[in-house]
Amino acid sequence: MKKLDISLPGLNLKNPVMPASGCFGFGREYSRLYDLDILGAIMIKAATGEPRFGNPTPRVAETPSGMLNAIGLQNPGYEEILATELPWLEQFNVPIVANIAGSTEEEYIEVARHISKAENVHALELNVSCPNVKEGGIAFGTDPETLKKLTKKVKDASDVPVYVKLSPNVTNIVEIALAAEAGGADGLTMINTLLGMRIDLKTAKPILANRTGGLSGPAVKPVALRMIYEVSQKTSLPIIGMGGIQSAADVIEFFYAGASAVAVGTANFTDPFICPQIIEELPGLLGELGYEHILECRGRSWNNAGQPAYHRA
Amino acid sequence: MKKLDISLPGLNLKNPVMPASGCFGFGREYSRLYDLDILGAIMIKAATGEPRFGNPTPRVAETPSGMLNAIGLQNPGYEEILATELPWLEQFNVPIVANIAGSTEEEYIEVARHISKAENVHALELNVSCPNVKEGGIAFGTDPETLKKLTKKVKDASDVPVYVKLSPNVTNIVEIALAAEAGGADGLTMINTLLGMRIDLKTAKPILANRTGGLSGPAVKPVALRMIYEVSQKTSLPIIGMGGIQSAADVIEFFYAGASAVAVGTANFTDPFICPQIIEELPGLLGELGYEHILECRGRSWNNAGQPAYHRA
Amino acid sequence: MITKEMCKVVSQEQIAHSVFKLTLKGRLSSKAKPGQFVHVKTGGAGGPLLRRPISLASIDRDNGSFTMIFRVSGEGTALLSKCGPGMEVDVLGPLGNGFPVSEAVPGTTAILVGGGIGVPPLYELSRQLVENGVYVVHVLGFQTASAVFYEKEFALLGPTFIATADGSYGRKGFVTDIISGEQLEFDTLFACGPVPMLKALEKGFPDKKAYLSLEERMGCGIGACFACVCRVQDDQNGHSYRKVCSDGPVFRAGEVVI
Amino acid sequence: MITKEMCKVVSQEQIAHSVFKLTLKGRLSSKAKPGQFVHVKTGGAGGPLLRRPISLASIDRDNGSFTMIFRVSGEGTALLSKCGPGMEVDVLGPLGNGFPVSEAVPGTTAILVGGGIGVPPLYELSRQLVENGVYVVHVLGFQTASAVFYEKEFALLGPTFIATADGSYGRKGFVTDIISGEQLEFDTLFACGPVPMLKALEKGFPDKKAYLSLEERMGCGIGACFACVCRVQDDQNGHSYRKVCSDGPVFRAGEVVI
Ligand SMILES: Cc1cc2nc3c(=O)[nH]c(=O)nc-3n(C[C@H](O)[C@H](O)[C@H](O)COP(=O)(O)OP(=O)(O)OC[C@H]3O[C@@H](n4cnc5c(N)ncnc54)[C@H](O)[C@@H]3O)c2cc1C
Ligand SMILES: Cc1cc2nc3c(=O)[nH]c(=O)nc-3n(C[C@H](O)[C@H](O)[C@H](O)COP(=O)(O)OP(=O)(O)OC[C@H]3O[C@@H](n4cnc5c(N)ncnc54)[C@H](O)[C@@H]3O)c2cc1C
Ligand SMILES: Cc1cc2nc3c(=O)[nH]c(=O)nc-3n(C[C@H](O)[C@H](O)[C@H](O)COP(=O)(O)O)c2cc1C
Ligand SMILES: Cc1cc2nc3c(=O)[nH]c(=O)nc-3n(C[C@H](O)[C@H](O)[C@H](O)COP(=O)(O)O)c2cc1C
Ligand code: FES
Ligand code: FES
Repeated sequence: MKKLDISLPGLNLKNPVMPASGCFGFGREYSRLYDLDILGAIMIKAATGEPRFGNPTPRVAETPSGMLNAIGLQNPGYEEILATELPWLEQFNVPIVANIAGSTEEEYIEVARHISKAENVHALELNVSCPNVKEGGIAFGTDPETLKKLTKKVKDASDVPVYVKLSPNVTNIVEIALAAEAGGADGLTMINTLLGMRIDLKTAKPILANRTGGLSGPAVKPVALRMIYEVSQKTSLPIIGMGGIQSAADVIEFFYAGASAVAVGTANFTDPFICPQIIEELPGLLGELGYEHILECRGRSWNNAGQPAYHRA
Repeated sequence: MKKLDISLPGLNLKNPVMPASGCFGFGREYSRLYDLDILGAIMIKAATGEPRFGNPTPRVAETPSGMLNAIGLQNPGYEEILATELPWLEQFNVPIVANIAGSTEEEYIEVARHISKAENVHALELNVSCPNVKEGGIAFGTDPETLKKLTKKVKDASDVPVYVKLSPNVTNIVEIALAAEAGGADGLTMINTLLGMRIDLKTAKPILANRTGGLSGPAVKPVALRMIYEVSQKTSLPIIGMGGIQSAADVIEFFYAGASAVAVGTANFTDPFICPQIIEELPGLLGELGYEHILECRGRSWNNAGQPAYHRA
Repeated sequence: MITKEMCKVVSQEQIAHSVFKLTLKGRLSSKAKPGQFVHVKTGGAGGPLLRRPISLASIDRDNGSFTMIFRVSGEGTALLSKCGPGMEVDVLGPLGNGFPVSEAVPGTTAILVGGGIGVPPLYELSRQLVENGVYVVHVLGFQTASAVFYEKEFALLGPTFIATADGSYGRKGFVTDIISGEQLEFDTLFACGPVPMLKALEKGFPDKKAYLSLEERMGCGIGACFACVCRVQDDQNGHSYRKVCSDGPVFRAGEVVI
Repeated sequence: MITKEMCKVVSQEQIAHSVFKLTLKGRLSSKAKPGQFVHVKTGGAGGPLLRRPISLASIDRDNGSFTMIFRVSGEGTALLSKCGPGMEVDVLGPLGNGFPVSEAVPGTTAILVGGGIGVPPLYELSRQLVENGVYVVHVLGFQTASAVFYEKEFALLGPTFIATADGSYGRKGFVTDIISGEQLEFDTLFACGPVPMLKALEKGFPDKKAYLSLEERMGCGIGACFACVCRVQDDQNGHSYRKVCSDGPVFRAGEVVI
């Protein structure tokens, strides 16, 4: 039954499934629904230097097979997270990936320095791809030089491995990934949300108060897969893949593309029990497909990429 | 009942609805289903200098609320289109927008020069955004300088107004749009497809023979709306909007975002009668919403952008 | 305890223009309180991605069932209106904190003010208040005559006034017009409805004990995603908030910025 | 004429492991030919975006109905298998060019070779050939015993041989093994099934008049999108093609590259 354990920088995962940052808060709510111990890891909500209220509401809107959000990095600030949330999470035998964000390099560094010292924070996720804040956020994730510099500094400040979370809103994702690698990243997480928008038919106004927001959910899955496929062939960094994952089959598709672990975001809203369900179903599906261990799936779409598949009957 | 007529450079449209390039061939097939005269215009399949076979099959794959295609600009070449397809289309009282593509500047220019001379070609659509060909295509649409230069040359070669079709696979869509404007474009059409991918669960291989393909359909609608919203506020060029349009309500949402006309692509496959249906339903829906003419909707999401809409009951 | 349950449809019935009453079997009925809501997956696997928050309109512990009253206002509610007996609906709940029933002292009067599709949660509330020996008065506002529902049901529990915006039924105008026009007296106020109505009530009765049920677009519905936050009125530090889904949807008047 | 029609379900029945037989009312039955297909919207409005191509397995002009036989192999066919009487299915068709029935001369023998889910269109073909006075022989290949369907129906029209890949029913092996093993003689060959089978047939009987029905992933299904093209064998200029949806799905052996 050891089909799912995976070792990544800083993260010894009993299975490769973790809730994505921002879709699971700090775990408290979901802990009332199931035992968080079963999760591979938990990516907690972004931490910033100061507490943030975030954007005005409405902050979410629905789209075909997807949703838009413009939460705006609401969080109580890293000090409060260190004082309250992380200690509370210590009751679970689950590594925490701390998502960090900021408006300035200094803010990133400060948050990284402190939050990486927490006992149960095994890795940082450098959020340079949040499309919903005015300053910083996505700006750090779209220019290779800026990203390389920031990565290096955060890496220096951090006591634990640093994963850089890539924005899909770029012309050349490989270039950005290589910049993160050059900056010393230990891994990549991808993708954050695609910038999108909805407009209300009756009022003619944007549904989100922030006007635009980040698109997530199954709608973006093909974009996520394509980017992971491209990046995994060009860097040696492990990739935690995300974007529209809803099922064990989706997890395997992400591994085929080149991911070494996955995160589940929006699907938690559709079904709050989705993570345990996927974890339960993965071994069986791997077996059906003839794999002994999920790592055999990693990069298989390009590892042995011969002719594409297509047969009748 | 004159609620839908719109005048754009080169295009006097009885209504703002036209099938998108590549999703309607040269009209022959759909002409067997309904009278093409009712369409605002027709955007014909991309024309290149020489005939092209395109990519190996499978060329399409399904995704949540979307599809991937990697046709690879299959077409009989502009000479054949001029000799056969365009004359056949003359029986209809519908302006034709000729989509042109190429691997080199020279090819674009050659196609533009000749195809723009056809009687019923009222505008060109400069396809610098096809993600499915090795050379040219999207490369021309992601670098502002290259695009500006190409636009200028095509504009010089063309006898009719030139619309530049923008790729959504860029970090900064406004920058690209401004480059097209600086190059002398008469209008913009947006968006082309987002690069994506699907992998077959059983074989672990990409479903598309070309591996990656272009994502279209309702899944991309929020991205299209966001880009049109951004671009329409920054350029004075009219925009023909597309990306996931399936209904009269969608058309109005695109107008709200800033479009001056729309194209319908993938939805033709779901329902081959979708264009006539939307055209029939538009006046009624406009009436319900209290508009006399569809132009009142144009840019309304930012024209009078006050507080976003949100009320109970 | 929040549970996710496939709930069998007992009955579905249209009770006003675009308004439906859907009764489901479900274990959550044993623990739900008035003012709480459920998060409903509409349309099955192919349906919309996000769940839809719908209030509990009545709770039948004996039969292990509960009822929602909803207006078809988009894709999700349209799909929900098509469920019939024999079908199952995926329901997450009960969610949020309901109305504080015990804040109304037996023997005193509570006024229940509802607007449009904010009316339903007041029904179970009224039933429980009456059971506790509280006198209830209902003031319900609707757009127009064809939108009115549950007048009789409320009337069985206490005096019930109806206002319609266009005057096609009951009194023309807003619920606040009725309260002042009829000079209604009360000790506690419970309300659910459109924001302008809630604002007017908060402003109109600053000294009363009042509880207002809010609405906000939701993601998770359980407090994890920060989609549904609102500011608190007494915000010392600029970042105090409440989550409508888990801290609300009912707040004491004055607690949050409406 | 191609039409789009909401077709009433007459009946649906499971006839083998994962294989369903669905009969619909539809005007297209009056003009459809064997080997043609329909493009089906599965799952209604919330269902998958693209239509699913399914062959006509039998056409009943008198009753104005037609039958499809399909295997559940993904989301769309799974949704289709859930349609029951009273429901309606959105069908576009008939599409493509069917088998050229008249190419088989009355009094001569036609062999109909099918593999798996390629078997269904051969049934209507066989019926029409028999009606024309053509002798028919059927050679049908399946994966395993539980996948076999319509043996009796075919047997009523002419000699019928079954092969299974695992030998659990009929003869073990491929359809080509049967043709050579039984030394079957014929004048015309019609086939539908997996690519390796079609290739083997094309190679094995280069001198026979043979018609092969192909499959390809489709977008529009009517010839407009260039999703389903295949190359022609005699491609002088490097860009000759046929569209499976509108030029096919049936091609004369040797015409296109399989
Ligand atoms: C706590 C709470 C209790 C509610 N109780 C009821 C009730 O008892 N009866 C009833 O008819 N309605 C109720 N509503 C409103 C109901 O949730 C919306 O009418 C419904 O979500 C609309 O979904 P739709 O798919 O039909 O509309 P769409 O407009 O297609 O929905 C698109 C998205 O917007 C969201 N949305 C749209 N309108 C609202 C709204 N008013 N509030 C919150 N989200 C919205 C949807 O949930 C969905 O995510 C309640 C809302 C909340 C927050
Ligand atoms: C001309 C023609 C006739 C056919 N006739 C029959 C028939 O009579 N009975 C039957 O069971 N099947 C038939 N098929 C195959 C049938 O179309 C597929 O099994 C079906 O599309 C699978 O859909 P799905 O949603 O279940 O699978 P999914 O894998 O979820 O489908 C995903 C996408 O891939 C496409 N796809 C998947 N497999 C195939 C395939 N083999 N051929 C073409 N597209 C595919 C789907 O159409 C859809 O667009 C025919 C195919 C063609 C081209
Ligand atoms: C409501 C919401 C809040 C999010 N907040 C964050 C965040 O704070 N930090 C971050 O890096 N990503 C955030 N994300 C992005 C997700 O972590 C994830 O990258 C994205 O949603 C794609 O995955 P999905 O399709 O499974 O949701 C958020 C997403 C959603 C939907
Ligand atoms: C099968 C297919 C073929 C296409 N071919 C072309 C093309 O030749 N030239 C072009 O500019 N765009 C082409 N497109 C892009 C569409 O014109 C359109 O920009 C895109 O599909 C978004 O619109 P939609 O979501 O309505 O399909 C093609 C799209 C599809 C699905
Ligand atoms: S809806 Fe997610 S926190 Fe309230
Ligand atoms: S499926 Fe569109 S051309 Fe054949």
